[in-house]
Amino acid sequence: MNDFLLLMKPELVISIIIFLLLFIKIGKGMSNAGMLLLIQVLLLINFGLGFFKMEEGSLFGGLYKTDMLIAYQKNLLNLGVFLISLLFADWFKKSDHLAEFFMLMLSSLLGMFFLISSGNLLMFYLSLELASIPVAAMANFDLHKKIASEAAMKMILSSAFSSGILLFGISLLYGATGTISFDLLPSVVTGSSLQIMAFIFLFAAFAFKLSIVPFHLWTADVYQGAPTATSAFLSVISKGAFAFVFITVLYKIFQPLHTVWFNLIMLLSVVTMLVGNLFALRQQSIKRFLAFSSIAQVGFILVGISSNSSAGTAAVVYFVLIYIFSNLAAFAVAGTIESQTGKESVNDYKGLYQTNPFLCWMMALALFSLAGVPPTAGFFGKLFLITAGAQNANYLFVIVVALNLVISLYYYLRIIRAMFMDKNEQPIQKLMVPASVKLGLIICAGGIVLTGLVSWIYDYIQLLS
Amino acid sequence: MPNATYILLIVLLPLAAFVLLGLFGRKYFNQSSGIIATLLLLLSTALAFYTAYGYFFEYGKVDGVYQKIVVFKYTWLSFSEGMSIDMGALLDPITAMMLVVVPFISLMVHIYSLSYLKGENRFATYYAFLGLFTFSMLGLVLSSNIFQMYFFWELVGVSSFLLIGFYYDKPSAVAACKKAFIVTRFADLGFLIGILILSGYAHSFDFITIIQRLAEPEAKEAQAAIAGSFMGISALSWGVALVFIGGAGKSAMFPLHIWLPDAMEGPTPVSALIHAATMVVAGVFLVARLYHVFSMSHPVLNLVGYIGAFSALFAAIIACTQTDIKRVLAYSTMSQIGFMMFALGVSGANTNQGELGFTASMFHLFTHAMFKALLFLGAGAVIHHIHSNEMKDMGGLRKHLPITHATFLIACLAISGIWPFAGFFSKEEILLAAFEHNKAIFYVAIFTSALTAFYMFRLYFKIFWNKEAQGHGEHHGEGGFAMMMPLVLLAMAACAAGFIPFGSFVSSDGKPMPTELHLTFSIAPVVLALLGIVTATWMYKTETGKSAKLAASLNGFYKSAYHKFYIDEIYVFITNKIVFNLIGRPAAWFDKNVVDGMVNATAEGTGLVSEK
Amino acid sequence: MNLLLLLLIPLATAIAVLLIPGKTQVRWTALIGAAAQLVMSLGLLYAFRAARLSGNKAQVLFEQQHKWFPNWNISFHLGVDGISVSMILLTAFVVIAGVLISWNIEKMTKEFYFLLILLSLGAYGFFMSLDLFLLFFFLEVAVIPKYLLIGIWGSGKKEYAANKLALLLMFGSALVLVGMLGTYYGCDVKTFDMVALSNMQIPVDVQKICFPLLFVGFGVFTALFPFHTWVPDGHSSAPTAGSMFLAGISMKLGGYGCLRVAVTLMPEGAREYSNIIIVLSSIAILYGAFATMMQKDFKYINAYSSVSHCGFVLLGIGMLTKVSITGAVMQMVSHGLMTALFFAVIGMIYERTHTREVNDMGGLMKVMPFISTVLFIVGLCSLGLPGLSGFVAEMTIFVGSWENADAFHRIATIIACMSIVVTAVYILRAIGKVAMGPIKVSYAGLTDANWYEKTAAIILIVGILAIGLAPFWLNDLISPGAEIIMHKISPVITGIK
Amino acid sequence: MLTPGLYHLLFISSALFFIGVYGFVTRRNLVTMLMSIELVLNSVNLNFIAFNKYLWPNGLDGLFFTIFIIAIAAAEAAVAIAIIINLYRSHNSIDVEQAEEMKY
Repeated sequence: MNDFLLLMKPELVISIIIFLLLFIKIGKGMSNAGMLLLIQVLLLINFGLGFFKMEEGSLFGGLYKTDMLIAYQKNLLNLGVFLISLLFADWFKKSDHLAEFFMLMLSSLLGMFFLISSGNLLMFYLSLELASIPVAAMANFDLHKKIASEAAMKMILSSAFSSGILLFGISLLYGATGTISFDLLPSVVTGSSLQIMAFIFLFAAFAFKLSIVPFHLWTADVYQGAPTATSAFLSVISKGAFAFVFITVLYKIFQPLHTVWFNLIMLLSVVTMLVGNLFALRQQSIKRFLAFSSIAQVGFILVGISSNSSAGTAAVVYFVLIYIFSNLAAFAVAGTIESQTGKESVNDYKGLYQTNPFLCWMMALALFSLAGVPPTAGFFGKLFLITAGAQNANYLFVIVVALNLVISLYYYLRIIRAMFMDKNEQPIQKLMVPASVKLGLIICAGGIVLTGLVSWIYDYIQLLS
Repeated sequence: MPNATYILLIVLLPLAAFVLLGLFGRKYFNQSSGIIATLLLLLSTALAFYTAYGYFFEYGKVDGVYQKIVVFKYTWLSFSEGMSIDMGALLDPITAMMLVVVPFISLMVHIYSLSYLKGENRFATYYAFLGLFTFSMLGLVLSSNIFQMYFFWELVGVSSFLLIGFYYDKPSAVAACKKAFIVTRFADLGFLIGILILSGYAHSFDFITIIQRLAEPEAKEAQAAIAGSFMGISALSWGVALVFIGGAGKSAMFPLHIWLPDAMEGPTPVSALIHAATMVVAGVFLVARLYHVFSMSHPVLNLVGYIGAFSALFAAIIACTQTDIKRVLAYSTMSQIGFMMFALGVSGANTNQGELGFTASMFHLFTHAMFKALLFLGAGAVIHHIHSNEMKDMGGLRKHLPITHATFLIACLAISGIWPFAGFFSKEEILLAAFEHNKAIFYVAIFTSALTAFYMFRLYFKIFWNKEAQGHGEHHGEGGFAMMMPLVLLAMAACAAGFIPFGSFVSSDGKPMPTELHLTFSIAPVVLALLGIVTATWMYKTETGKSAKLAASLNGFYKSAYHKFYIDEIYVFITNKIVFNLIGRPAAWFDKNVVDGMVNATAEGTGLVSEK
Repeated sequence: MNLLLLLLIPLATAIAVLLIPGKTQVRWTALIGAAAQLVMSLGLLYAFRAARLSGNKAQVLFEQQHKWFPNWNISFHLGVDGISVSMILLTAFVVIAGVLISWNIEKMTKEFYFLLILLSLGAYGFFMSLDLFLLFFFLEVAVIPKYLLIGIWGSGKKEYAANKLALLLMFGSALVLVGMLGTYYGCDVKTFDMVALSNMQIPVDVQKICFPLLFVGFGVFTALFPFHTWVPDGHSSAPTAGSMFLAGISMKLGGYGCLRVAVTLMPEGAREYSNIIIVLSSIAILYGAFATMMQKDFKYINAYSSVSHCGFVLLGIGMLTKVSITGAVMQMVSHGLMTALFFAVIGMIYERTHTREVNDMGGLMKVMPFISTVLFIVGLCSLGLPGLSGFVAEMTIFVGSWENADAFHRIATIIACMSIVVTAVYILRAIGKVAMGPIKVSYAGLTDANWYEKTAAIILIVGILAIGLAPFWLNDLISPGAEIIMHKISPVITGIK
Repeated sequence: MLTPGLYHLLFISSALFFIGVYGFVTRRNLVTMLMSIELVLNSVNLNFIAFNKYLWPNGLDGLFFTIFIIAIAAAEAAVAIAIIINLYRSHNSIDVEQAEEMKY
């Protein structure tokens, strides 16, 4: 029983929070601001609790597994959710269904926790659905917005469709091996053609979830249409979780098929990067822009994954940590501006620096981190991904990846240019940035600067993986 | 032994004047700056004379041979074992001789300018520049290291640039100073590559070492230098030829002479100092310094001779047609330096004994400095008086400027080579050396010599006789003591310098060189010179139409000589049409459109792909 | 001497600049920081010389190594040799001059100084790093401030120029990255530590692939033909201090990287490709000079001349002799000081005349004697006048290059020598048009330099003269460093012969 | 009478899967698309059952999996229908072609 409490602590805490919110909502309710503050405090506590007693073990006959790295990954996701609660305060406060939104988001988070911890394909599937379905509802949260419902529709359909494909893959795998346990699978995966086919179906499903080209088409629409908080959650938390579990699946279950997926991932990483970068070049909507940028970032994550080593795992986890800070900050700025002015086009950002220097610096920091420019942490994150990936790769691959860094810099600079350099007769007026958003942005900024320079964070991750 | 501190002071005092006046002159002592600079230079000159005296009469001679003494040497920049730029002082006869010439002329010019540039706005700046020039020139002649010489060579060039462009708001002055700098810079390129070649074989930059290693036919370095060849010409020849190009540029030898006439845009005392007496002979000095190495390559020595002779004749012809008095003097300078050059070129058949040509060349350098400075300063007095350079504004000035007139006449006689003036002695020696070694050059030289007498007296008569120029009454007099004293001193030098037994001091091998007069040989040149003078008297003493008739009868030739044989136009064509239009513009275009275009195309291509 | 101080001072200054309100206070803070940095650099020079004189023959001095990403064998490894010391000095000189010259920036003063100091931080770090990763980190740190400096405070086609600069430089560093990773994985012992790498033999086939990557990568920074096109646009669009930093410091990062990383670590590669380097740099030298002749914009003149001058740096490196490498480093220092001063002067003139077209100016000597004199000095330095730093550097390169006795190297040397004439042509043309000649009526009321402009100019002139008049100290500083590099290369070269 | 073997079932399930995929890709009506997804899920169900029964009769993995899939499919459909209804409210259509507010 003790084991149970201890090992499943993250999931239990989240569940408790969900129920707490539910009771409050059912009860007499609270003011939006009070509710938000409560949620923020709860999530902070949740985040803090995550660091207690990170242990290794398994439950339910191997259905649920955890270890130090997994606990750490959950902490990262906790951190991300906590930051979201801070960063989008502006939008939350205006929302009618604050508690519901968080209930959905935390449910999805819960799903992700189970996803990361799953030791069995059934568990994997269940948690995957738990992680995905609430997001669709979150996407439709701005009920009156046309594009929101479109986004939600695309989200749910593509999610369901990819689940179908995933399940088909799983069923084939089951048929070929007779087991759905992660522990048993590696010993029976031999590389028969049926297994490879199963793998390809599984891979396609992951590609959907991670928006790897050519399964990325839903991403931009969903990001643009959904409320910014949802897009942020989708692009950071859910990407991170899926990346983690992707590593587990590839490294553990499909290790025998290494040669198959290695080349595939190399190819797709380059294609994903290129497509993400090239499409990002010409986006006018800042959210679409961030969508394509996150597609490109996934390309980089794939580079790290391709290394097939603990260094790769560490680099990906590290990158996700940095990505949480950077991308959330970028979304937060976009979200704050959107929620106060409704503007979300790159052109609207022209001359922003004259009126909102703080937001601009934060955005710049975030974008530089995304672009991988030192001294921001993004530099280290990208560099370690590439270094890890270069281990087995040839020069051409590394050169293409490195050149993609240059292209990506170009479009990040576009935003910087609009904010800092372009002249605008009527820039967005001076915005009131709520304290919690400010706090969140400063935490992000601190994270962006320090995560890279302070090397023990990476050392610790490397130690875990 | 010579005192190193003194020698250092000789060089550093003018530098001190430059720094002091350059930094603080305009603010703190504008009008007194001339006095300060002059006093500093006076001290420097005294030390220089003392050093020269000491060298010639006390410690310079060992066993009857003048030694090359390295007084001091500081490593300035060390490249590798043996290869280093040293800042040092090398004393030998030619250096000691230059130690007399340079500070003396400079001092005269300093004194002269006190009056000549009085009231000038940038008086202090002027003296600062003079200080810089004197410093560089002294550094040049004292150089113990070929790179040190290059160092000061360039400094001399730039101070000349600054002084020519002293009247910086005059477009012609700006153009002239740029031209002077760029043309000499072009020649310096040859010098630099020459240095690299020679030092590359000698494995040293030190003059003494280079001469030891390259002028000794048995030395392995010299053999390597002779053996190494490029386009069929030995490396040694390439090296000295390139060095000679450097010298030719500075000394305004054909075809690198085009800057010299234009350089007359500078203040006249500057022309006297730089473009007559000191800087322009740096090329001759350079060849003399490396004389033994030049001797190893006869083709180059012949080249030196022919170029010198041609320049002498060429300049003399042009000088006959010019109407700007300073330009006449400029071409005469070029012509005289041509004499010095070919004197060096015709000698050098062997290195074992003293060469008459070498001594003669140095002797002519010495005497020429005196009377050419005198001529320029005299011309300066004239210009100061009537505010024009043009002959047509002059005439009959002998009554107004008696001292100037007398000294000018002395100088004219000296340059024409009339006994007993200085030019006679040195020119005789040059002609004799040419006669002994190369008859062709001798005939050119003797003709040029006559021509010299002709154009100098043309100048003289046009200024001081001929018609009465209009409205002299209101002009001030001769410009006072400060202007007259240098004239008189220089005139005395021009009279007396010829009697110095020059050969016993300066010779190519350090041993005394007998230089007695060959009276029978002297007859022809003197008679020819007199013929020139008489012709000039006949044509120009009074205002007659004879000169115009003569010019008309030689129409085409006269015209082209008047236009300096269109050399300038050729240069303009080369720079504008070829360098600018065929190289510069395409390079700029290529960069803007092709190289940069590729970069932009890459960017645009990426953009296009993203637009699908 | 703790090298960390050299990083902490700019860092502290940058933070202070961000926190302090008020423009005047910001300026003074930046100035004090830059001055402290200059004092530190001079102290470093002194300490370095003292250590060398006391017989310390270690390759690098004042070494310190801290754990930093030990899993990748990265460490925070700092240390200096003579070459680095001279580059650090250069940086300190240019930074303080840059801070002074920007005294009258009114638009976003705080941000401006912050970026300037960040840029200098990158440069200091770059020159001190003994770890490839750290070096790369600092290399990239210096890129974005440049972008912003040009984009925000620049003039003309500033956005285009800023983009071009950032992208080309990033392209360069991408190549460096690939070369770096190739080296990392190509060696038996996986490490980024440059001392360790230079003590081991990097496999020849790795060198042959990685050397061009690294060299071209760094070469982009130092205007390697044909990747130099960011130079003219970038420099001419940047604000004065930006151009000073760009040409004075930033271009030197590339040269230093080529030398310290590419050549030192990969002698085989250097030998293999030295002829190509020589050809490219000779082209850059002469072609840059000819292209300069045709420019009419004052900043373009200096920018193209930078291409030409930086060609000398690469030529010196490509010639692979001790003297030429010494000369290359000298040229970096000299050109850094000189071009910074040149841009400063151009900035001063532009402030007053509001034009950069040389044809529109004239006779400024009359109203701005100080500025014009500085223009003369810097112009003469640029064309290699003795007594100023350019002469020393160029001559050292020529002499060093001439040590290679074969026709190819000699012809390349002669081609490089020819540039001194072309340089004279364009410099005199510019000076003649700007400072000399009759003055325009509209310029008659202009004023001469202010105290801060004067101070900035004098600081840089002192540097130029210190090298030009007494080059031996710089030579003593650089030459042993070059010797160590040659020590690695020589066996390779002689082994082939 | 022919007893259905594994291959028959697999054939049917594969057919269902591809019909579902085809439908999802070609149909423009959102409800139809949802139905297509259900087809895919059911093909998977069939697969699991078949594999469990014919190949791995010792465990109940496939069976359990099937049950869960059915349950979750229902949940998914509920959310999807809710969203589609919402879409219908704002667009007055359930045709995907009409849902194109967002453009590249």
